[in-house]
Amino acid sequence: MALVLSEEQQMLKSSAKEFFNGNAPVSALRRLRDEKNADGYDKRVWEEMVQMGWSGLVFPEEYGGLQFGYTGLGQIMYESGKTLTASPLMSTVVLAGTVINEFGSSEQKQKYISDICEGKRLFAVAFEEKNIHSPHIANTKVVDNKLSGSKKFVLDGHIADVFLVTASSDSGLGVYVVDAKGAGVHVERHIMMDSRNASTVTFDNASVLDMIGLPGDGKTIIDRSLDIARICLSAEMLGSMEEAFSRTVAYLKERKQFGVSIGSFQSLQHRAAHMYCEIELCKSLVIKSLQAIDQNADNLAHLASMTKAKVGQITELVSNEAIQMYGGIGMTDDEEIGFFLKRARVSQQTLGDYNYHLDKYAVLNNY
Amino acid sequence: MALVLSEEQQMLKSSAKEFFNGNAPVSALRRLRDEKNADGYDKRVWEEMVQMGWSGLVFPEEYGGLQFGYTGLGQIMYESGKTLTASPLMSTVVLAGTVINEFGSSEQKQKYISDICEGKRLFAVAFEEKNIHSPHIANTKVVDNKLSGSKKFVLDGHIADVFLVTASSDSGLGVYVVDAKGAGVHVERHIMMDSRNASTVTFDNASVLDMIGLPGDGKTIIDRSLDIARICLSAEMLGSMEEAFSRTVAYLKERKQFGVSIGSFQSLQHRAAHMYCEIELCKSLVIKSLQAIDQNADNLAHLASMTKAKVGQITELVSNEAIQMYGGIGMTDDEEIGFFLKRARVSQQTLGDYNYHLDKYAVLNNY
Amino acid sequence: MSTATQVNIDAFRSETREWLEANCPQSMRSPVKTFKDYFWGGRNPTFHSEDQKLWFERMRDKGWTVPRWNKEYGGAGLSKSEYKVLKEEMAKIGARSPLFSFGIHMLGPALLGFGSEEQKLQYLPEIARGEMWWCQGYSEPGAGSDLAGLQTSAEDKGDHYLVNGQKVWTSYADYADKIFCLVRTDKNAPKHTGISFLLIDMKSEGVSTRPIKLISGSSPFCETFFDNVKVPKENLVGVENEGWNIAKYLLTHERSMIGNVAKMDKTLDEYAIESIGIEDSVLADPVNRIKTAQWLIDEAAFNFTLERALDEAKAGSPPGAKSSFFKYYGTEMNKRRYELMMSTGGFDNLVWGEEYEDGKTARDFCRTKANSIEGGTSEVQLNIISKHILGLPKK
Amino acid sequence: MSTATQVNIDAFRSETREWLEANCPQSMRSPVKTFKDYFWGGRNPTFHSEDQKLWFERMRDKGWTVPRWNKEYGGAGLSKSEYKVLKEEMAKIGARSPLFSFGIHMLGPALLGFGSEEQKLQYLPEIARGEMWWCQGYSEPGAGSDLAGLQTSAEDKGDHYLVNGQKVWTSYADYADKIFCLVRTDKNAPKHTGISFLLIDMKSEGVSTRPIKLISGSSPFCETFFDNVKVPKENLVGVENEGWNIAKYLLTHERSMIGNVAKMDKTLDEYAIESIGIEDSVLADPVNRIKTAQWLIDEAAFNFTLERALDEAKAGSPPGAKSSFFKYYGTEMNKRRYELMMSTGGFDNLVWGEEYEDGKTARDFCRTKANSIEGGTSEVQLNIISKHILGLPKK
Repeated sequence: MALVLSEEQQMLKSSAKEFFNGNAPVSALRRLRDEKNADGYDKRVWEEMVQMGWSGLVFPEEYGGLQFGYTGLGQIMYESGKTLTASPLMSTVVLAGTVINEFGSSEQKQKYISDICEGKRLFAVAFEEKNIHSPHIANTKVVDNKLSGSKKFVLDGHIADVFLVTASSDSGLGVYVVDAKGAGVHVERHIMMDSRNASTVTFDNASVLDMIGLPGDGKTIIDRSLDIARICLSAEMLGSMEEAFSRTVAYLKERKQFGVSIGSFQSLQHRAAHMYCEIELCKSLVIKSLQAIDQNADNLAHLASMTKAKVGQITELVSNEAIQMYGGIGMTDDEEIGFFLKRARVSQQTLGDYNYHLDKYAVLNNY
Repeated sequence: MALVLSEEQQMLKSSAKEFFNGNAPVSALRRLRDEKNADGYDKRVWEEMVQMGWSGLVFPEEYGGLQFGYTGLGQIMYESGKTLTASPLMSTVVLAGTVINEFGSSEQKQKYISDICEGKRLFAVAFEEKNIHSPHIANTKVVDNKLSGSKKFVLDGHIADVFLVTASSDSGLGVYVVDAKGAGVHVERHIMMDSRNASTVTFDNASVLDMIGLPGDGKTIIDRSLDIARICLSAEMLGSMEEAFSRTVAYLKERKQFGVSIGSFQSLQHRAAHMYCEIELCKSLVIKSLQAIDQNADNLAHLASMTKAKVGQITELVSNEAIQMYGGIGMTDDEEIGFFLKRARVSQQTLGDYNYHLDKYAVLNNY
Repeated sequence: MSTATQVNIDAFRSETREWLEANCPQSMRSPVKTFKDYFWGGRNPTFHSEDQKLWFERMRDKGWTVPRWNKEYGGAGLSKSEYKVLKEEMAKIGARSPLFSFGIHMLGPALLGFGSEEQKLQYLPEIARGEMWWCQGYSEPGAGSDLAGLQTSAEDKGDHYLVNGQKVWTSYADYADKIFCLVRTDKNAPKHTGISFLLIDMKSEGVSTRPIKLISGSSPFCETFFDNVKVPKENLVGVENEGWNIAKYLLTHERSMIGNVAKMDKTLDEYAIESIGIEDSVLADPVNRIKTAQWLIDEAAFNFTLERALDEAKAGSPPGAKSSFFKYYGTEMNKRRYELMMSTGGFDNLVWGEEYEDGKTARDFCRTKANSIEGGTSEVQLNIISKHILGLPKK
Repeated sequence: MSTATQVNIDAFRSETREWLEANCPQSMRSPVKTFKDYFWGGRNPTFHSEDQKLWFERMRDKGWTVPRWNKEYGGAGLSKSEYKVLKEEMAKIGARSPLFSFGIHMLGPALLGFGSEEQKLQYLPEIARGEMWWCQGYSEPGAGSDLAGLQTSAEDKGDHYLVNGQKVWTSYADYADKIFCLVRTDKNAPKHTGISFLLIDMKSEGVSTRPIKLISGSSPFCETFFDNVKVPKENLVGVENEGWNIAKYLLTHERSMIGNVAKMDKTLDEYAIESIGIEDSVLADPVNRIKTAQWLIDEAAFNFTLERALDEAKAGSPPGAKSSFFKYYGTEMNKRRYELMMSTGGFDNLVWGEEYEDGKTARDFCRTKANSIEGGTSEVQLNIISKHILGLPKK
């Protein structure tokens, strides 16, 4: 498959760009932060995204989706990365939606996916328990349909209506559905450095409403769903990286020192040119991986780890160079570039960082 | 202890510098290579080094040595690194001499160390069997005082009169003395990319003449002796690195392109300045580690791995940057800078490379 | 060192140890962490605890806020080796600095080197006694690395200068009592000449400040505005139009201070082991393991290099442009350290609450990004090394 | 692609597959390794094996030494998609190029783009048929990256040019029959003008060569000297004094060729596993493991980028300065690959005997160091990217 967008995908990308620039630029994230917004995202913006069909973009038409594919969703993630837009897209659509759509029964899809498409309920997947990404570890237990345990770093946990929770039973790891407002569920919101939210969620004999797949399917479900989510997150990170880079290049041209534009200094030029090259590699990995989801490629795990590792590495490089090249101005909160640095570190840690995926890639290749 | 040379050490360094520049510059190595010298080193130069007492520099006076310490020997290694001088210094003095002087009986020292001091016999230590540095592995066996097995990468094995060989017996790893010219010993010389020599040595029921320490002492003997040798080798590598760097800086000033000296290009300036900093760190590690040998410091293993790792890493950086900054000229055999590149890769692999020592350092610190 | 001196030093060491043991309150024996752990002095000093006050006053009375300054300037007149002993003994028990002060570390050296005797006697004792909070006014908006391009003017009005312009990155100017400034006293001179070093009271009419909020969330710096501020002529330090020499001297001095890689509560490997854990006797994250080992080797090598530079200085080699090396490498290492800590610390380190403590590592991480910008960017240091140490030509 | 074309292409594919199967000798189906595996053609061609001769002649007769050139120029006139099929089918069985030739890859494109019809008809068929060995004369001693600073002069003597000067890095000039050169035809014009593109017979009086021994031990390059060499005026390609345009065109072309990261017999992880071994299910050298994984990810990403660039070109985006990206990144990756191989291969890779095979990896390693120098240094590529892609200003 050609590594370029189709005309339809290109059109979607353009609308997304226009939408986010118009409705949710970086200044919107600043406002959410400064006014200590209770939701941590702009409900109105999210409603419009739902209306445009983006919450159902990848899901089957029979459940109210557009069946447009992840390559398309990746463009929305990409554009939302450029504007650092906070929305339930990752938690509800990419993470929870993928789990249900890939592994749920048709009844479950009817029940949950159509709600996601219509924007009726928000979801969060609770699968981390350690402080470092470890999606296969679950001390959370299910006994007699009651779930108990504690989950960390539950993205958007504070606004979720429904939790999908990994937990262990005699049959192994499973994925369970729990009402976020139900008894025995305690949610503690943490605002993170990127002004987005993750929660610590404790379950104390919380009722299990439903189960995705069989009790022992958890590892399969989580592995594939996280790989898809890693690729979508990489698309978002690519957007942030490219935006930070193009702002930096613009600043290099504009900013004058010693009587000349600092972009004329060769050492900065070479560092910028090197970044350009690394970003090109990231772009290729992201589109290749997005297409691989849509093509149901059997090397998705490889691609997901390659992509998340490389994109994580270069996001770090680009955000650091951005601050350094902006100089003192970049250190001030008034300037927006710092938001990209902070978002970069959170997205790096989300769903496995560079270290995790470099190691995983080697393991996948048996060395 | 102050991290500076004493006046005596400084004087020794100056004489070494003068000697190597006068008697064994890089062109001498080229000549040895081009005339396919049977020894691989200049016997006359070595005899003069012996006469100056350098072969016995670190050994006790009672065996004919000068008891001047390894910090002094390090200066000779350093200066010989600047001129890339090939000599039995590493194989006979640093490796074999240290093994015997640190772990031999006084009879053995009388017998071997005095020969080393007087330059009567050449020694080589045979301890590698795998293709990658693995000093604790010995499939070579000793049974009934007969030694059998095969050793790789025996530095200067082709000119050695005596081998010190690691071999296993029922008691564990031991270090045995074998006559290089004796029955059952076969030596195959390999000329390496740096125009120095290592041999594959096979022993087929070769007679064991003597043993250093007890039959199970091998690991202790080898660990400490190699750590000392690693530090001495690092001193030599530091010399090569600094020489390659100063030649490169000189070339940057001299070479003109686009009508200006290429040393005026900021990206090259910054890369050169960064190398300067890294070299400063290497210098500090080398002198600290040399002094630690003389002070019998208990963290010698830590220091040896830190030093060999960092010096290996920066030798690689500097030799690569040297070739790149010289440009096409650096690629020609006529220009001497290529000799530094080739020597860098051999010294990198000798006694454990950057990878080996970074890992070992972590292991030493229990992580 | 002669035996006689050695005896004196040993005696000084045991006296010092005893005194510190008796006088340093327990709560003053842990690293400073939050803003409240610092005592800055000033006309209206704020003590955050009784112990802080006690510790400061005791040290002040010994002259140990500025141990090496002469007694008439408020110091204790310690010799180099006595000072070393004091630092070692304080480090041993983890004793905090009793007074944080740009007066001590920046203005002090400038006055000692370039001030008149009157100025020394006027300003140094009040700095030593923590009675005056000084801030620094070098940078200007848009100048950045091009420090000498400064535009704030000081016009000669006979008995006073009339100062107009704007400074930026003035540390705690909103708290400070006075500011030491670089100002332009000759507009027609070439860039590096025509600059003077001037002391200005922040209470003067026409001075105003505006805090700058940083990406770390804190506001240690201000913009400071001068609008027709009258400054007495005796407030000039050194020679008019030759202030650039003082600035250069202080920048080198500052650089060598910044270049130190600060000690932390835990070493990076301890931190990684605690946070990530050991599996099969190695750190469970193999990539982090390698980066941590590399950083610790570099840290040790960097510290040996500091040690070596001191030893070489003692042996008579001038440090020269080496301060640029320390500034560059030390700040880059500190950034690498926090980059590793963000990776090692996992999800907990991403949290960013209302308070400094609630998000400390993330905030400190953000703060480190300024290390390679302030006090001369890494690029400027590399330029200096390339020019002054390697002798590479200007274009 | 329409269905009709698809049918044609499918037919072409099966024909091609059959023909290759029938005509490509078994020994020509493995990667080229030593000098003897290459057939270079020339006036007095040297075949190193009967199979090599057979394979070359069969391919030549099909016009498949230059499949896309028109038939009158010795090619097969294949369409883009046919050519792609041919390459794919050759790759499938590992078929070697039948003819290695700077004539095909460098002079050919220059003549096709800038030559007269007479020149095309004169030179292209003999290139296609492997009857003429061309070498390239661009660089001069002391010029390096400053290619346009060349000094070799061609003086207009009415019916001929009189050429004087010296070229360097002329590949196999000691074997070649002819050389295509950049020469200065106007000494008074600015640097980039006054350059012309000239074809010179190496048998001409006054031409001499001297091989340059490289650090890898081999001598693929020469210095080439021109001492009052008479060159007919019809040997000028394109317009006098406008040769720089041809040079730029060819450099871009060359860059995109060099940028490919060559496939090896073994992937780096296979090589590492074989050489270092697996312990506890991971590579026994944990640092090498990380570097190997990083390299393989970069390799895949780089190859996807090549693929993407082709797809974008098909979709109508011009490649622009991207060839500089491929040249820079591809050559740097190849250097990193060999750096890793030296580390992975251990002691065996350090050996350096008399023959190329005896020390192959070490020699190839040395050779890779030139990758980022020849065809425009990495620094030049970064300059181009910075200027032409990022639009950063010149000083």
